[in-house]
Amino acid sequence: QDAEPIKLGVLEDQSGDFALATIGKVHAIQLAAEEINAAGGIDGRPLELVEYDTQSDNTRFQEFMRRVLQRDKVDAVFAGFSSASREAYRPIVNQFDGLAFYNNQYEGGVCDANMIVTGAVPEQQFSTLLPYMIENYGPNVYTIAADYNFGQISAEWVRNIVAENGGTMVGEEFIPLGVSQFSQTIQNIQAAKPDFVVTLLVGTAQASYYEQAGAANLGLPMASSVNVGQGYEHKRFTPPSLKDMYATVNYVEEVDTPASKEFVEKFRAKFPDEPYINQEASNSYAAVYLYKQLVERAKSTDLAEIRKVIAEGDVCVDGPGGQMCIDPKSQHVSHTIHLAHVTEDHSVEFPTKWDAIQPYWLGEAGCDLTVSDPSEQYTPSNPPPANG
Amino acid sequence: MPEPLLQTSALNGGYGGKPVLQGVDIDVKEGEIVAIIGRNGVGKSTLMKTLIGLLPSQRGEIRVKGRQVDGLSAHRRARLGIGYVPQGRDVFPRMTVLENLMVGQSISGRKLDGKLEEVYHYFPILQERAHQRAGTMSGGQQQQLAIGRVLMGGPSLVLLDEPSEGIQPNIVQSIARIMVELNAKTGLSVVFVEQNIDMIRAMAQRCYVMDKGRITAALTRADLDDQDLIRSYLSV
Amino acid sequence: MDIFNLIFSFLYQFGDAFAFLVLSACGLAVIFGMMGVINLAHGEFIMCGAYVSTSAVHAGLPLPLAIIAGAVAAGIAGMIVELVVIRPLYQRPLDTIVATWGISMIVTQGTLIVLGPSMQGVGTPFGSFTMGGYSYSIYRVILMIAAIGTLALLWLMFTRTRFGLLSRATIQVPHVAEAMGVNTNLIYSLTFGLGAALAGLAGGLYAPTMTLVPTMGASFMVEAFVTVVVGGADIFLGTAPAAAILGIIKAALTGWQGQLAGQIGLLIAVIIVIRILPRGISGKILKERA
Amino acid sequence: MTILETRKLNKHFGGLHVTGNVDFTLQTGEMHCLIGPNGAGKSTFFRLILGEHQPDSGQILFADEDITRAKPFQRIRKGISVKFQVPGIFKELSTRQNLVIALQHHVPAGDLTEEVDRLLEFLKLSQDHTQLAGNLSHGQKQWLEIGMAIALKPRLLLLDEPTAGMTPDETHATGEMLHRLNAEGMTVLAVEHDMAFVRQIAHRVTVLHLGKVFAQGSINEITADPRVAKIYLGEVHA
Amino acid sequence: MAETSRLRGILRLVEGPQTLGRGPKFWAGFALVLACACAYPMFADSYDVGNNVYFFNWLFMAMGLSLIWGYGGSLSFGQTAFFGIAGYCYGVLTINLGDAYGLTLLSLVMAVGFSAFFAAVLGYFLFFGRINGVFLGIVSLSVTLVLERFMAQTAGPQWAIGSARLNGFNGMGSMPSLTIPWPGGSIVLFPDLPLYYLTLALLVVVYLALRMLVNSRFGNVLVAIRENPQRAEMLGYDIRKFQLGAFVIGSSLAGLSGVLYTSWGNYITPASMGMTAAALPIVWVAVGGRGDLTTTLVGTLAVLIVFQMLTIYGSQYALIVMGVLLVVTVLVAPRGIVMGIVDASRRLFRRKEAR
Ligand SMILES: Nc1ncnc2c1ncn2[C@@H]1O[C@H](COP(=O)(O)OP(=O)(O)OP(=O)(O)O)[C@@H](O)[C@H]1O
Ligand SMILES: Nc1ncnc2c1ncn2[C@@H]1O[C@H](COP(=O)(O)OP(=O)(O)OP(=O)(O)O)[C@@H](O)[C@H]1O
Ligand SMILES: NC(N)=O
Ligand SMILES: [Mg+2]
Ligand SMILES: [Mg+2]
Repeated sequence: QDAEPIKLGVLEDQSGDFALATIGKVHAIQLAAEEINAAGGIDGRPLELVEYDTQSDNTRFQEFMRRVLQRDKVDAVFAGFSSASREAYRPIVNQFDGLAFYNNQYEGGVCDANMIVTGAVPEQQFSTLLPYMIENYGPNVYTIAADYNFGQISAEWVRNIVAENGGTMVGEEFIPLGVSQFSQTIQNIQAAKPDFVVTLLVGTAQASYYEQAGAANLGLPMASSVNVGQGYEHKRFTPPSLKDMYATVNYVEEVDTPASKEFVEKFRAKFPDEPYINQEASNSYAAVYLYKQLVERAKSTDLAEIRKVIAEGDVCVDGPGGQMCIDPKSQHVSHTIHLAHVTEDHSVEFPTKWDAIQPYWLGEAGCDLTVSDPSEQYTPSNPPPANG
Repeated sequence: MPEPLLQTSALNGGYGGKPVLQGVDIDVKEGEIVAIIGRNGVGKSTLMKTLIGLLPSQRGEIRVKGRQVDGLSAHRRARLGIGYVPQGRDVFPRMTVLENLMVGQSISGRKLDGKLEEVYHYFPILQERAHQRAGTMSGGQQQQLAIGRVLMGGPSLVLLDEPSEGIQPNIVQSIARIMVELNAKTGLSVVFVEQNIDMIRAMAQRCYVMDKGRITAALTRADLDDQDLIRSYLSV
Repeated sequence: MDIFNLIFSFLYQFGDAFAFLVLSACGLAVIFGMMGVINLAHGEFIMCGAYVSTSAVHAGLPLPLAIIAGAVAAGIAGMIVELVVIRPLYQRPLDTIVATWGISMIVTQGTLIVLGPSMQGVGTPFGSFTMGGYSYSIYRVILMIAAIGTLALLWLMFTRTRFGLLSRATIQVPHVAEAMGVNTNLIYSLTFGLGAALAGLAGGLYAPTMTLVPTMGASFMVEAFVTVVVGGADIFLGTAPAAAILGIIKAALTGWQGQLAGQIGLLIAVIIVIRILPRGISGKILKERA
Repeated sequence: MTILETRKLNKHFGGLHVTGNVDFTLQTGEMHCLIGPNGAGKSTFFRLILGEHQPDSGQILFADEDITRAKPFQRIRKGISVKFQVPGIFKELSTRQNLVIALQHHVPAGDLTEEVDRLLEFLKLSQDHTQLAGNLSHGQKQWLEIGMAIALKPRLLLLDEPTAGMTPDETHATGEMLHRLNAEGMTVLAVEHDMAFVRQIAHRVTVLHLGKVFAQGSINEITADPRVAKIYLGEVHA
Repeated sequence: MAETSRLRGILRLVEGPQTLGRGPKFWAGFALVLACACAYPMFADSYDVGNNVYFFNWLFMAMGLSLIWGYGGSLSFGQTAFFGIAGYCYGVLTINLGDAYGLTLLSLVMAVGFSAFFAAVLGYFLFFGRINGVFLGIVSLSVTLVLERFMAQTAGPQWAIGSARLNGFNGMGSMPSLTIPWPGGSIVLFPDLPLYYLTLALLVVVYLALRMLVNSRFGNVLVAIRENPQRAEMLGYDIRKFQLGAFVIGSSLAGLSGVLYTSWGNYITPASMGMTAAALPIVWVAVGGRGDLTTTLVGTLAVLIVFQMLTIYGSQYALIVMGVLLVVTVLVAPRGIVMGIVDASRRLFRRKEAR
């Protein structure tokens, strides 16, 4: 077969601080590509991956985003774990009018026609999680969050949704990235006497919180949009330090559906040493299939053609965690949200799940990529200009 | 005739690619005090450093008590009983005077009883300032410490590089006396580089003259009594 | 809350910060403060101690022994690094920045490749105690005791033993020490090994309380360097008071304004302290005493 | 006319009073030697004059101007320069470069090379002019530092043991050089333990002992003083 | 005749004991390299051109550090502070002022000026406070880390200057690239040909200017201070002023790098001031050979290129190979990689000749 391959750039952190959560994403993309190629490729064209290790370093994203777009001339790029890395490469994607998939749960708000986001966003995770927690544990909430965009914006979402659901914020604390010592924070939480703690901790250093809170016998239920689903803390720390952690995820390897089981099986067959198959691995995997569908329907890898397909509003795939559909206004994706509950022995059970949860906020706030492309990241406190 | 304690033959040495010593032959017998004189920069210090092993010898050989030591590192040679006082004192600046002396003693691995008292007796200032940091001592005080430090190890041969430098005249005299006294009492051998003619005459039994990396003359005790002769060797 | 509990909680927080600063810094105080090697791989020795002690617990060793095993392993690793890389560099200490940076990259990435992105922890032992409505981890009290014990042991070792004497002499004027019969290569190796072992000890002690990842050492680095430098040239006079001052500032600011204030406050405190004492705390003490 | 005067200059380290109420005057054009036992405070006295140490109390006047609070470099610019007891040179720079840095103060760029060559010749360092200063022998370093000090063409030259480690001949040559400079108007204050040298150069001698001026006079008066012999000179010179 | 003597006069300004590389051979080589650099875009695709501009961006900071550290002996561990400040400054100014009328160029000048001002203030605090050695390193590192941590938490909308949001850890984006006003449409300096030539020209100018500086009397004093500050002071130099001067110049160059980088990628982030970012310039300069501008320049460029290549082709082993390279370089080439290679090739050459 001599059909010209479709090239997919893969810029993920295979070393450095984020490697823990992102190596699996690369493997998932490799798995999907292998499957697709085995089944005849995309429209008969084989999928070729162009991979670079971005080393958890923003400047590498800048270097390699230019490289994949200009030198390797890839058709699409799958790139980035941290939001900072995404913001680092976004101007370059825009400059070359490329197409990038950001396959990661994040703080939300990117309204950019050159981006497709397959990760879950706060409205999907908190509108489901917080009412459940308030109902089951009580109205007093304490948030500890990483002190940067993700944490601050997520905390804002928590504040708003807690208020909407009749809860009270009894405390909020922001932790600089890289902090690994939490004695004072634990004491502050005890002083505030919340019913549960929302943990929005990011990076491997901050994960030490769980062990330290456990050792101090804090004993409070926890809720999170980011932990468990990305950094599989329940696998890394000794029970029962994550006891009664509730996380809304669009996927984790424990999800007990046939699709999930099949995915885990295929994944482990190819990568038997994978420590954990996290949410972002699943999103990356599904993203390849989304892209396949887009190209096949557009009969082209041209961005304008692909976006015409997106505008039709019915681009969906069945991912390992459930159905995912692209929202044409924001080019974000709807998800099945699973509530993962970590038990005393750190096994995971799923008390409930919510289907087809939409990434509604950007669209409601005024982002409509079918009309205009501001290429900005918005937040609830910095929404798109009213006139659109 | 006692066997030479220290003997070099056709010794060459220097710094990296730069040769300084060009075939130095000296021998020092047990119980001798030998001076080395010469103008600035002719290689006296280089010779001393090569003898103790801080610089590698490039050719020729060095024997101590008949044993060839060229391959030995400096600390091995020191343990054969050779003490060395470098030019410019080099005390351990951030350690106290007493600690400096203790390092000097540690070479023997055992407590040499009475050594400390002996050194304090020779250099009373060291006792007075036992707990002052050596780096803050005056120049001459440091020089006394450097000599006291080497005596703590009870060496059988000491190499002194300009021991009188920076020392007040009466203490120069007493250092010479001390060396002579130790030589008589314990058979300590001394090789010293010196410019101070009074000190050379007060201490030395023999004398080598160095020039441009070579031994150019060997003076006897009798020659040493002739001040002008020494002067002539030291002049350009 | 009554005043006693308030004081206790502050003391606990202070002790916690103090212990972290001291244990982070001790190994660096020897390797950097004393030997002048700017060791950017300090965090990797800590990581080594943490990984080895954790593995030892997994293999069935009791925790205290495992921690010692971690320290010993880091110490041996340190001696090897000293022999192969550091030894030629004593006369050009600034080049140790590059060499140790390289070592740090090798070790971090090597660990990632060989052992994977993380290691399963062992859990914090000893449980907790309650005081005035707050519960505290007992193990962290043990960390405080360990910090003080380490300082005391180090002080004894360097001022009261022959090794300490010769080690200081060697580092101050190596060629003279050599000429005084000191096997300076051995001393360098042992001293560096000791510094690495202290780093490993910190790693072993904190391993049960932290995420075990190849990059974990990074979270000790800033605190370690800052403490050693604020302490100044004399590590025994400097490290403890430096850790105490910085610990109070950090605990107070963190308690009052949160973690960001604690972090930034620590750094600003460093800038101010050095401006007031340009030779560090021990420089000041020594000048007064001399 | 006095070029340097100290009034009740005090300095202590801990409990040790290194200089105690030192009143000292130096006449313009004088060649003066400061002698005294090890630890008498001679080098410390120099450091006080240079501003390396701040006195606890007292005053320092240079050419009738109070310089007690002036910064070291300001004092140098007023016309003092120094050769330290422990050679202070730029070790990783060539011998030539060491002198260039000292000379470039006064010497215009065009004449610099020539001037340096002359000085090198004078210091007998011409052969070693490309040698790193740190690799010179001890005596050569002393020469180099003296050269840097006189390159500044100071009004007052402070020398702390300038001839330590020099052969008698070289010592003598140094003395002659100082006489020449003195004839050109330079005032010299030297610390020395070499009495032959002191005799050769000093118009007047001050003996410092335990931080105090112990005796003062011509070299003959000083060597004849039995108290000085006892604390300092010993039998040979007495 | 007059021509050649004038040429020699110029050469004397840029040559001297403080710089390696002199004589007609060196300058012929220099001209050749420069000619190759000018011709390069004709043989390279636009990715390579833009990528080289990216490498060039960092060289200013490296040369600045060489001046401060290699020549002046003050190890600043915080050059990225000035990099970051100038980058943010450029971002804030251009987002507010826009890219018309050459305002981006004005912004560049103002941003570099601001970083120079900040360096002057910090440098005054450091050098007039007699802070040196490791203390200087730690204080400068602390400053850059404070800036990083502060900027990292400016995600909220309250952190805005005019219409420019600082945007926290995610970094500030969407500032315009440098733009040259031109009749008939301004030239936007995307990472392509015009920017390549502009950056290259800047590089040559800065390199030659620094060579003049270090071979001047100022440079002589600077190295004297590095070797023995006490002696330098005892020769009548106010060493604090010289240190401050070098610090301000070197830090402005870090600022220039910051602006060029920000304009290049339309992005600046607090991570540019973090621990890793702060250590990198030190590593480049040390590996290149910090004591000389040319070795710093060549060495830094080599390290940047080799490390990028390794990242591209070395997969997960890239970082290990980089680490090994660093260690080996330090051990076998004490004067830096450039002099190491020069020495080695000389030795090889001589051996061949001898045969
Ligand atoms: N570390 C070194 N590297 C290179 N050359 C050196 C080094 N030390 C000394 N030299 C050179 O070796 C020669 C001999 O020096 P050495 O120190 O042995 O002289 P010396 O006879 O002791 O002189 P002095 O009486 O001045 O102490 C001199 O030319 C000196 O420049
Ligand atoms: N920083 C210090 N701390 C404590 N004592 C000091 C300090 N500096 C100098 N001293 C002491 O002050 C005294 C004077 O020292 P100084 O160096 O001035 O003596 P000196 O007259 O130059 O002696 P020398 O002839 O030996 O050079 C000495 O006893 C010395 O130990
Ligand atoms: N996207 C995140 N979690 O930074
Ligand atoms: Mg000598
Ligand atoms: Mg003195």
